Amino acid sequence: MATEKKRPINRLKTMYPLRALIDGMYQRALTASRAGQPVAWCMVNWWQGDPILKAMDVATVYPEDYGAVCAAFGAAQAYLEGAEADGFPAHMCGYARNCLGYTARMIEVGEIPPEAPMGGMPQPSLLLASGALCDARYKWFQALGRYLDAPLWVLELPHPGVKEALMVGAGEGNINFIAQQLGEFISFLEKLLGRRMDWDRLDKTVDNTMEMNRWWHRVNELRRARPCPMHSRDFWSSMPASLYMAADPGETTELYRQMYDEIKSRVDNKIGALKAPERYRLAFLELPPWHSLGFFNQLAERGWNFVIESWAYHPPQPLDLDRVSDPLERLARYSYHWLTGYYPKANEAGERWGYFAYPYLEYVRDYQCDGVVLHPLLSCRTATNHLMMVRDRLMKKLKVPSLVIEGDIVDLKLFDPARALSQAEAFEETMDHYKKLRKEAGFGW
Amino acid sequence: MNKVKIFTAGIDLGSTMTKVLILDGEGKSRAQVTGATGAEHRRLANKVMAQALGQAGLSLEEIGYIIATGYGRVNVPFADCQVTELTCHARGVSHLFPSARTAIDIGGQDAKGLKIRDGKLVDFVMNDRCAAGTGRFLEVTAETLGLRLEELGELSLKATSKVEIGSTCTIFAQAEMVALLSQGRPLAEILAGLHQAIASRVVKMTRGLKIEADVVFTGGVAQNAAVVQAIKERLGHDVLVPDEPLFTGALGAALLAREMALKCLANGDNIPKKERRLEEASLYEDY
Amino acid sequence: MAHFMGIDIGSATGKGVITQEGQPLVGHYLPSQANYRAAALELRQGLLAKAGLSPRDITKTVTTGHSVAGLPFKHERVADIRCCARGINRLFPQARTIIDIQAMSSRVIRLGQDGQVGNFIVSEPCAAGSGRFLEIMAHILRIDIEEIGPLSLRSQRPIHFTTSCAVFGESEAISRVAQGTPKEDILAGVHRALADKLCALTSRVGLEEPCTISGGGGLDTGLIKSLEERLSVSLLVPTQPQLVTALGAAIMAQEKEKLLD
Amino acid sequence: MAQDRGMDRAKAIYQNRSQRAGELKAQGKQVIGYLCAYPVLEMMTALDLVPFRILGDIKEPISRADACLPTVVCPFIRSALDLALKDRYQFLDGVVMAHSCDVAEKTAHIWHSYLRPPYFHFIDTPHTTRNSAVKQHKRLLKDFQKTLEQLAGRQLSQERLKEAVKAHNQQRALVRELYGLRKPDPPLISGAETLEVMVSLMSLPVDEGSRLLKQVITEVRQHNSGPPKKPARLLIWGSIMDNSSLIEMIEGLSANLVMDDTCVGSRFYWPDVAATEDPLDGLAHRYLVELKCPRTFRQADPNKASKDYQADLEYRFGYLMEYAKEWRVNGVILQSLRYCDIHGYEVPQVKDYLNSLGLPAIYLEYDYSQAALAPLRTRVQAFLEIIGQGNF
Repeated sequence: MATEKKRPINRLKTMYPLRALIDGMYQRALTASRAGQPVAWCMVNWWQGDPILKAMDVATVYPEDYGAVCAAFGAAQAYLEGAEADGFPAHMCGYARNCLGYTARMIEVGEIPPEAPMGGMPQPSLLLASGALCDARYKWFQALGRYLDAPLWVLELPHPGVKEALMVGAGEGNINFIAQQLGEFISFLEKLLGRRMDWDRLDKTVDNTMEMNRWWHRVNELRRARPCPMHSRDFWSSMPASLYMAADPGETTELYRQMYDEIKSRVDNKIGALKAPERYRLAFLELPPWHSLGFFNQLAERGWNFVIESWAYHPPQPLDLDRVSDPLERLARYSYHWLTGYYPKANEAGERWGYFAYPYLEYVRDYQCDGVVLHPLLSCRTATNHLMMVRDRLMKKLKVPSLVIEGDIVDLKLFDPARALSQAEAFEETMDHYKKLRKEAGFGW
Repeated sequence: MNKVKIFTAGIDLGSTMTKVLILDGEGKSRAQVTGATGAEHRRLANKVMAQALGQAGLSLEEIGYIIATGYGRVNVPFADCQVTELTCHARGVSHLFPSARTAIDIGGQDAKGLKIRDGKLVDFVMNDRCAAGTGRFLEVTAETLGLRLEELGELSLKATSKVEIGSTCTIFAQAEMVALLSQGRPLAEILAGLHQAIASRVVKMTRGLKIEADVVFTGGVAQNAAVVQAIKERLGHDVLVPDEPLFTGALGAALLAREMALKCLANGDNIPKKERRLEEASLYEDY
Repeated sequence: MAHFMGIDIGSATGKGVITQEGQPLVGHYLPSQANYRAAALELRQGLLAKAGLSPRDITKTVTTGHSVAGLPFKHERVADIRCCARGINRLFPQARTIIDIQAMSSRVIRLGQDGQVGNFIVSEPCAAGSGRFLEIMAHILRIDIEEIGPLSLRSQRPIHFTTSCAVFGESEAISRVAQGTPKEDILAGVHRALADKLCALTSRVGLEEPCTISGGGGLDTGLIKSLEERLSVSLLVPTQPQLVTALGAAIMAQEKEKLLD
Repeated sequence: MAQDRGMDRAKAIYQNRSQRAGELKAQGKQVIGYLCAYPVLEMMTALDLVPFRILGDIKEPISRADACLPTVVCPFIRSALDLALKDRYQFLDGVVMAHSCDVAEKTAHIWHSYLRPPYFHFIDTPHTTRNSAVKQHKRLLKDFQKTLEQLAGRQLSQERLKEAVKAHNQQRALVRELYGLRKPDPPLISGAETLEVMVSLMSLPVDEGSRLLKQVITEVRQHNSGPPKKPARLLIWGSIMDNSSLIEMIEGLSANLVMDDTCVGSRFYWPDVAATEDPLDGLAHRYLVELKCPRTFRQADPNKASKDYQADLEYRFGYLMEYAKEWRVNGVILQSLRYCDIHGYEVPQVKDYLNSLGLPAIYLEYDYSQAALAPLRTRVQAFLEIIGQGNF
């Protein structure tokens, strides 16, 4: 792009091929559907179900991602109105309403709507919902039953409390439950597709998935450097490759490895993600306003670098599962670890909310953030419930302030960049103030 | 049945205007009167009623049946029965436009969308906790600019482009408007923006009913050509507006009253009149 | 002697202050009407006249509040939240929390050392939570803004407002008047409703005492009382709360000057 | 209060819920607060702990809760947390919450963090109803049992638990009997009074509650002080309603509310617990599978290769048709608190089902405040006019 030079954020070159994988994902789904092969609409399931579907050659698309896509392409508004016209309350998940509206329209025109971005999501032969993190992610697919006769399967992920998770046998019990559910899912798939699972292949896919995330994790570890070499915008562009397993995990691993190298050399040469000097390091919680990401450029010009973001978008901390032979048990342990990995430390810290809330105490400390931007979403309880508590905890425990900016992920009318930017100057003074207090209190940054 | 001559009246106690319409024995409008604008006078509905009776040359007793509707319909001491503005508007609309399937009504403080099938109300939406995008929005604008309410529409139609009005809150839109003016934005463009905001809001709300043509636009705000225009643009097709959009609710009430009365007579029952007192209405109810 | 000028252009009124040797010398305010630029110029004239100074006597000027395009005099812009914090700090160095009630928005500011903004939260854009609500009430009750407080304090049984919208609140109040509800009970009801909203806003940044009030809302003794009841604290109230942010702007001007040399 | 009996006593408790709890504490009982319908009451009762339903207060403006919970979530839960932060639940000896919905789950952690009750347990109730999930639920109940036993300082024997199951089933039967008194036209007891009785039951030990319930039932049978005959007989479905003012508003119009499907009502009490060898099996099944809150994912046949929407609706909402038949309902109010996602997603589907039965329905969203009532009144009245049950 001609404007590339003027961009206040140095985008990573290795980000572009990763971002492109998503296009590939939609393409594969379309091709599969034309060839009469199975296509699944999936909720993000944190690598519980994806490797299984990959191993059984089921093409996948993720309506959650498609919500972000439609927002970015400006196609969402019409779908949202469609969902409202069908009686779904406007306060419900923007991704969900986008998907319900899209599906209603697809049924109405009898094919993929011509205006659909990325070529659209083809008719699914299977819906894979998830009980992880949010009610909407199974209620919404259930509601799709109004339009689709595709069968629906729900994968559960236990969400114990910190104390309860650490009771004798609790962890193992939860893992068994997950593994058992994965087994049931596979036998359901075998019945649905009339094929048997190739267990060796699954075994390999599971390993590759974990290898992929291992590298993705290492990439993000490098962002602790000053100045931070990778801005959240690059994270958001590269994340779908892991979160949606947009391509074969082996291929993706290679791309993350290349990203690691590019960032490593930035770190070695003290090159930051901003053109301007890094005046402030910030974390962004949770989902970004996909329809006005330019907002971050304006903040970048002020020297605001976003160095870490939503816990839920990040891969789990590394976990050694070499001694676990059963691939389903490996998956179960892995996704359970993703959610509860921080629990033991949370417990030591006396924190009672082990995911969503506690991890940010570590993030903000390890990535030395001066401030946090909180983005409560009118239409997403899950990305919003914990924000006030996180704000309070960060202030009390780490003396790090937060700026609250109301908005939405899809409905652009709800996000007001001007109002947000008008508070930036005052917030800089706040960050300066607490930087001083942290120094006095002997914090490391 | 039409041998029996029976007069009926509908009184629509809106949040900022009171409308009375009296139908004669043939169901033709015999008198229609609006009360003095301004919230202060709303409870004085009895005065408006008296005026209408005067215009019709009738006494209160000569009116066969009276239905009260609108924001202040409760406790009208001279009405025989109260019916919601939703039902009455639907009735009025389908009388004026039998082809109507959707009606949008913007009054002083309320905005509603009506879904009509075979002349009957089947579903509806309305604003509740906030007056954004209602007639009050325009009143405040007029007050702020020292213009007459009627001038707003004409002025804004002169605009060649529109400004975006971000605020949905009536009071804040006013502040935003002031700011825009001081930035030297042309008045017409700002007004166009305001009218746009009203239209977008009411249409977005009405989408919940699956808008189908013919769409009829009623209520005081329907007298504003710029809002009518903005709604057309937003919908992408034409909307029908009655000659006197303000009276749609009162008309509906009077028509319902007439149907009621005739039905009773047909069944040989006597009309369930209440004991009427031409006194002030109390509008407020404590919860 | 060094003089600094602070000009604060609000939605309803413009306010200005000149400081001399860091202490407020003169203050001035006027309705900003529909024209912020004119208001700013008039304020400056008014201030200079009151102080008997000429533009040359002003070392530096800081403007805050609404940004005004093309002002013909040299000035720097500073965010009003920062100015408000500086202003209160000058008046009450011990203050730790500010509840700032403007015509169009309210905010709660936590103070750090020497008047730095510790933390803050700005109300969502709804008139029911701002001073404008009170102006509307004064208008329909046909009383002057100044009477609101004293009247409300007389109330024996404040009404319970059943609405969250200023415009609905207006008609509700009108109906109440029609019903013969005493004005003071209506006003006290409005004050409670406002105090509830402000209390909720305060809880989002936390309240550290001593707590003070600024902005036009600080002129309203009725509002102050209900706030003190709701928050169970006693508020430090400046003599001219509406000028606090302008004062802070003048102090900012001095700070910036110091930075230069 | 002691001299009050039946309805008077129920109303007195509804007005002042914590008073009786205070008396019980004075007698050395431990009172355990629970949120929503998923914590298993029988297990508390069996250990002689008094379960006390945590509710909100529609009349108390929410102020403190905004410090730790955003404003765009369930206003009922915000209100409940707000009351707790204002020490209105200080008398509780412990709190148990479940993963009934997201906000309830998140609020459990927040409650635990900010209020640090002497005893706290969180039950991560599964979302699906397959056997594996029921097994998982039973396992979680065993963990719950462990912490309860620590609190009570004694073991929970299967016998005691079976007795508790009996006691609660008996109360459920009595509730169904009371609801039966709403079948005649006019109903013998109003919807508002019924709700007040339900709230009082949730504030008392099970046996005491059942005694009160018997008094109320006899009383209602004897004096015919029920509501007048009205053209409309309504069923109300949806989010929690813990305050009778909304119902009073509806019954102030030309309608009687004759049946409900909400969780301070039939939804909470309807299904019994099956007597099983190990009582935990019956409990795990009842609270996960039988309790019909949209928070649980329920479908006709999960293993079917293609879904039949109508069959799915039958399976999920069939019981509403039974209610409609037996209570001769001619209109349904679908009611949801603003920001209640689990009910929001359900609305168009419930509507589809009711349409297939030819039952008219209206959807009302409200924000758990007095302010919401006036505008709702117009909506309900218009609905009654639409279904030809208006007052003209």
